[in-house]
Amino acid sequence: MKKPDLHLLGPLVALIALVVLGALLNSAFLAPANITNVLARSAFIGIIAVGMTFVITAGGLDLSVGSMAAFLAGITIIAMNAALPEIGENWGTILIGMGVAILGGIIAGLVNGLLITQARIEPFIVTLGTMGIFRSLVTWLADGGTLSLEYGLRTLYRPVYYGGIGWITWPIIVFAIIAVLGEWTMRHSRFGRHVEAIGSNDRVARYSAIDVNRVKLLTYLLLGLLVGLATVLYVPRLGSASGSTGVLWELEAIAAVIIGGTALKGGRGRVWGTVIGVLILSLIDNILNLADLVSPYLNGAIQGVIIVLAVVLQREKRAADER
Amino acid sequence: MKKPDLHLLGPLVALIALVVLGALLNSAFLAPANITNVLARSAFIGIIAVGMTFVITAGGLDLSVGSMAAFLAGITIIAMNAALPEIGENWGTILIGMGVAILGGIIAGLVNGLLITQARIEPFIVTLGTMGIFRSLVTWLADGGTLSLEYGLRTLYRPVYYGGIGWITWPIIVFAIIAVLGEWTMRHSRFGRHVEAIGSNDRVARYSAIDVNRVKLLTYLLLGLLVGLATVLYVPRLGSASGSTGVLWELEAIAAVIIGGTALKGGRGRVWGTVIGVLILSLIDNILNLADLVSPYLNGAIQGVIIVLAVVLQREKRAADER
Amino acid sequence: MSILSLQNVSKSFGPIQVLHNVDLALEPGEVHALIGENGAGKSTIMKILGGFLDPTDGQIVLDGQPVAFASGPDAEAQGIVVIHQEFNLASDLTVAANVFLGRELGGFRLNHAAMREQTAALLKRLNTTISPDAKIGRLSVPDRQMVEIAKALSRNARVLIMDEPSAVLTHREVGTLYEQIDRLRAEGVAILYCSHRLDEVAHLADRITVLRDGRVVRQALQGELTEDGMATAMVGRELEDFYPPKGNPAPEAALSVSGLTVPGRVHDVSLQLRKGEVLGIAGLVGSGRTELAEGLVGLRSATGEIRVNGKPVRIDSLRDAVLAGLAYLTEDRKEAGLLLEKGLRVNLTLAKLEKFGTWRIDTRAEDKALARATQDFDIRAKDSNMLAGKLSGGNQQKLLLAKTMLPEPEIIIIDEPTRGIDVGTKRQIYAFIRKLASEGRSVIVISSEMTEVIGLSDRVLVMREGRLAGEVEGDAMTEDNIVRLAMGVTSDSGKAA
Amino acid sequence: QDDEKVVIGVSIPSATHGFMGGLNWHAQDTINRLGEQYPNIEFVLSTAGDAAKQVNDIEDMMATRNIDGLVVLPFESEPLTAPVAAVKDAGKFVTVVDRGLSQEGIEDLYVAGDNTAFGRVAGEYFRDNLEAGSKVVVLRGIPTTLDNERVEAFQAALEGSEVEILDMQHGNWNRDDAFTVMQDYLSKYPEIDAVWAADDDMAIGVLEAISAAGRDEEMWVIGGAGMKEIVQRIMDGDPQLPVNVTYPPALISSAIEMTALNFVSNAPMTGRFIIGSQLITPENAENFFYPDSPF
Ligand SMILES: Nc1ncnc2c1ncn2[C@@H]1O[C@H](COP(=O)(O)OP(=O)(O)OP(=O)(O)O)[C@@H](O)[C@H]1O
Ligand SMILES: Nc1ncnc2c1ncn2[C@@H]1O[C@H](COP(=O)(O)OP(=O)(O)OP(=O)(O)O)[C@@H](O)[C@H]1O
Ligand SMILES: [Mg+2]
Ligand SMILES: [Mg+2]
Repeated sequence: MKKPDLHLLGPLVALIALVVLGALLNSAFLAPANITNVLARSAFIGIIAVGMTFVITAGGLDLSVGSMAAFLAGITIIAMNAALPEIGENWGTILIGMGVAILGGIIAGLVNGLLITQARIEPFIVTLGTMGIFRSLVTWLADGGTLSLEYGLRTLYRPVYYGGIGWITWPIIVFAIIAVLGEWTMRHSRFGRHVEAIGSNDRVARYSAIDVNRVKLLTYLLLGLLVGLATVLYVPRLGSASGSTGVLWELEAIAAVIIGGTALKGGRGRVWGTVIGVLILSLIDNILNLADLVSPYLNGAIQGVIIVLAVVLQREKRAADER
Repeated sequence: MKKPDLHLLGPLVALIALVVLGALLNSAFLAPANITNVLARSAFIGIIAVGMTFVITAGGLDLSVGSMAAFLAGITIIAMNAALPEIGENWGTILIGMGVAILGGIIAGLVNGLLITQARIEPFIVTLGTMGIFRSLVTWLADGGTLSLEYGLRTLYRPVYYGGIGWITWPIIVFAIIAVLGEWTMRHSRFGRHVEAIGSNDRVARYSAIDVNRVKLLTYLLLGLLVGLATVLYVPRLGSASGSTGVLWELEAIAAVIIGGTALKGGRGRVWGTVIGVLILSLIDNILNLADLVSPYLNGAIQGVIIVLAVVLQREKRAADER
Repeated sequence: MSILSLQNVSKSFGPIQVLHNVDLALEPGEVHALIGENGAGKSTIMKILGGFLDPTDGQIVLDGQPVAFASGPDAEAQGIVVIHQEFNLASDLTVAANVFLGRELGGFRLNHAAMREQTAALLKRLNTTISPDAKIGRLSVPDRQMVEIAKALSRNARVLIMDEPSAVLTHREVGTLYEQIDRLRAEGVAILYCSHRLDEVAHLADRITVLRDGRVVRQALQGELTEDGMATAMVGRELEDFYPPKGNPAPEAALSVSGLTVPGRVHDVSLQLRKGEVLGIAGLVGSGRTELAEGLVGLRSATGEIRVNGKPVRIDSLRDAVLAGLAYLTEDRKEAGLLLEKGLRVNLTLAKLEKFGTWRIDTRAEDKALARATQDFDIRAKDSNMLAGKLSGGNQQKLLLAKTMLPEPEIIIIDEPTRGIDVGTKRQIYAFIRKLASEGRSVIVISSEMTEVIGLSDRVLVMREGRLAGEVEGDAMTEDNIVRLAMGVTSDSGKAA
Repeated sequence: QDDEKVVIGVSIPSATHGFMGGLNWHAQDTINRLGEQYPNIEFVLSTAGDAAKQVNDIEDMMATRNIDGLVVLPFESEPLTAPVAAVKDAGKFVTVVDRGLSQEGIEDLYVAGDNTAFGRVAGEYFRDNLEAGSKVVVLRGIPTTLDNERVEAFQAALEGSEVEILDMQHGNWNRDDAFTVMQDYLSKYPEIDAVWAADDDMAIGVLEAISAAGRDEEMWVIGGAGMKEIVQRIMDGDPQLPVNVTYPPALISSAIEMTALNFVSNAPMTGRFIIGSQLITPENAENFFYPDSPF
């Protein structure tokens, strides 16, 4: 709080550099409409990445979030379509859908968490497994195609993504709230302390009367819940889900967390950093679309270079630590 | 050497269970032709996974191997096609191609390794970046399409994948040699010892006069070299490379390593385990093709379940390890 | 002529100066003891001599030539070997692999047999039964220390620097250590030895340097300083009675344990701890004292009946134990005690965060608690924002004590309470423990320091091979009796062991 | 009828986007139907996420399932050519669907859509229905040869007209990616008259982005492949979706059916069947509407 944290400063500088770059490349970049777009699009990955920050800080990992989001979107749509004839085209049906997404997320997180803490399997393997399972299930539910929300419901539900308070749409508001709550929880709550302690050295945590398994389980639950919440915001956007929904979101979420200065090995969580990481990733895409570059085939390469550069900025600190 | 290592036993049991399952499902499973197929196609991921075992054991990670393989396959093909008019349709041209693949692999590994050890950036970020870069480059080189080896060269080169000594084709032989050398290096060489020491505790390694950066760099170099070698075997199989070559190989290679009992956090390397892990993953695919299952959409789910089950088998030991 | 010396060396970490113009010379064939309070700068001096730190000012002189070591390994290449205060072992590797790490035997192929053999020989010389193939991660703390010593011995040092090698060892192993030191001294090795056990210093040292607040305050030859003299020189004032007077435990039992068994480690142990009592538990390394304590507080799965204040309680986890009013201070402070990469405040309150707010952790209250603990336990931290890992070893131990005491437990089990703590502070800690008892709390002290168990406890239990071997009380609490019980010899004739 | 079992292997890419999903559905649907109709034909279906996996699948069919015929939709042409040729050399009946092998004359039967026509028909519609000086943006698919063919044909059709292509980015045949790309197009270009989304999945994402920006009136969108929701809207006369270009996923059904017939009837089923791309207009849309297909 007193001195600037270099781990946060690095990504922040990268973010600012990107904003400046974007503004120079295209004047439309700073237009409110574009800013709204970028922020609202960041919300899904952002909300998930906040949850991922807790999982990684506690020394875990979750590769299943992208597939989980697709699966949750699938069952949410099925549930709403099924409830439609009974309940009708009203908010009741939509609330049922939201309930299914959130509850489903919690259960999915519980499954990951229990396999990791109770069956004691490496998080990488558990979530690699559930990643395949969720992805398959949604493809199967959709019969290889796309699950679509009934047209009337979609119209009713749409404002949850597109509406809001002026320029500030609901996804942005929800993301902001989750980020603030996440940062608060990591910094000021017992849970956050315990998460950092476990990631730092889980034996010390155990010897400090912390219920390590419970806290770890809670991180996966929390992440599941947040994936559910992201789904609640995702479904009204296109009103559909398929086997290709949420592909590679896990990689993006993890990358955002690490770009933000959270250590992959755990013990040091930076929720603000994660938010910055998410924005950096979204901005790269946005800037590449707005600018006219050599060849769109090279987008991925430019993206890669910028990601690496963004992290170079926080390297000095680490170098000095060493001896 | 004396007592059975449960970390190896677990995956081994899973492997045997899969073989039994396969034999029960289809009598052709144990036919030499099928065994040759499964082993030969395991070779690419297998060779890469052996290298990955060293990287992970030293506490690193490499997400770029799949894209790197695609990129190397691309430049290999370009090089051979370019050399064709000069040198002609003979083994000289093919040797040039092989040289390009191997040298390219070493250079690619060097780039990853230098960024990680010299610029001190998290391996996850560096290789996520280079993953995007290599993938983009091959797409760009292929102009969004496919790079193909000239027909005549392909015919000449084909036996490198399909030929061999009786049933035992070259990829199997090379994979076996790499596995044996890898296991030997991990167990009996200074390099292997140092890799384990660094992954276990790099401060201790530094205090023991081990050049930590050099050893880490070497693990990435080795992995790059092995990706190059895998490419040498891959090109004659399909004779082409495109933006979709080698997608998700990195995940498969890492999964094989971890299924095999190597710890993701480093310090404990099991090359035999990795070989078993690779075979488990290949067998799952093969078995899914042997029988008619509910729905091909669910393949991923079955795969996920089996991967998790395979690792449950080595869990008991870990529980006892705790202290 | 001295082999290695410091001339006018100063050292600062950032703005904080921890060494001031230190002069120190090591002679071949001599044991040079370095003593001082916790945080006086002993480890810092040793790290500078061993090439692990650069002096901010002044010179290191080797064989009459000024040198600047590039790194620890660089100094080691010149025959200067350091046993650090904290372990330097890779826990995933075996004992033999650690001993030869960085200097493996064999050509192209490692010569496993030779390394195993030589390691076994070294360990045998140290009278331990550790297997060369054991993984370090599975060894107990004292065993790890023995491996460290074996590793240092294997390096054929000209200068051997030992930072509190005996702190985590018991009586018997300390004896072996002395033998090795005597042998090396006879071979002409220069030894720098740091310890808080002043009897040990009096016994071993040919020359003593006393450090206070980073300055050399006294240099003396053997015999010039008594133990009391050393303590006075270190602390800068006279120390009064070392052990506080014994207490007067109430008759009722605060804790009673019957038939406690930790599979494979502790067998059928029953004991009673009275209110206001300080109960010592003695025994050799590996006798299962730590396992007993860990089984009792739910850190290991154990069977048996536990009653607190007469009421039976079920303890399946440390949390249950804490709820029942028990607390346990671990002997493994680096790996189970403190988060070395976190600050002092976070460490202090980790086990009792509930105390600092229901929802939001009140960092101000935490800071206050830290300030109090710093005072109560005399934690010498130059900067309260520093990481726990940057504290000196003894001050880490004090922080751990403070952390364990924060929940104000009724029953406290302390495993090796004064490991690495200087004499002055030891006295404070003893007084503190006694104060707890006089307030009606009960304390179990597990200690490998015989005088400590005797001086502090109202009663001593002795463990051997996972069982209670006996109990001594009052005048029977003598070193002789305890050692005999610990070794399993009943008559004087068996003392030869 | 002889009792001898006939095994037909069907190897197709997995359902990673809408069109392939539809194709998967049609393949399974056809297999189920024919399985009942011809009890002595057994089908083996496998789906692959990349070319190497598809080659594995075909190897497995040969080694363990003893197939008599193979219906294959190559993930990519080049890498599948040699393995499919090996199947042919083993004396099996080979049907290639949609993406031709890189060498002529391997397959017995070839059933395909026409990627060039797909791009050309769309391009021609743009040329004929836009005024000179109109501005168009394009969303491309996953970088592949067939995407290149489509885009080149589209560009060729526009050549000489005064229609300007402002931008071409990859939407990867994915709704979300298309949504993102279109949002950014809308930020970048104040004036857009029409969008070629090249695929109905992408069209859905594009339409959402346009309506969120409130620019529905300004431009129309042409997708492709005839997804049922889109065809429905064309039937309803949605001004934003004037037409669509077919590339029916049902072509796999024809291929499987003809292959089966080759074994059960005496008529040899060989040759090339190119199913051209047609323009779906509000007038003929009913003929292209399959309410049961997931696509
Ligand atoms: N890396 C560091 N950064 C900041 N301060 C440090 C660092 N290392 C040591 N110190 C400080 O230097 C002082 C001397 O520490 P040192 O470890 O030398 O003490 P010591 O005499 O060995 O004490 P002990 O008997 O407790 O081991 C302490 O105040 C310690 O906190
Ligand atoms: N997880 C483990 N696996 C294998 N052996 C173990 C394990 N934990 C402890 N041991 C062994 O059990 C024995 C008891 O160790 P421990 O140090 O806890 O006993 P102790 O009586 O408390 O001795 P001290 O307090 O002096 O260290 C030691 O020989 C140790 O090596
Ligand atoms: Mg010290
Ligand atoms: Mg102990």
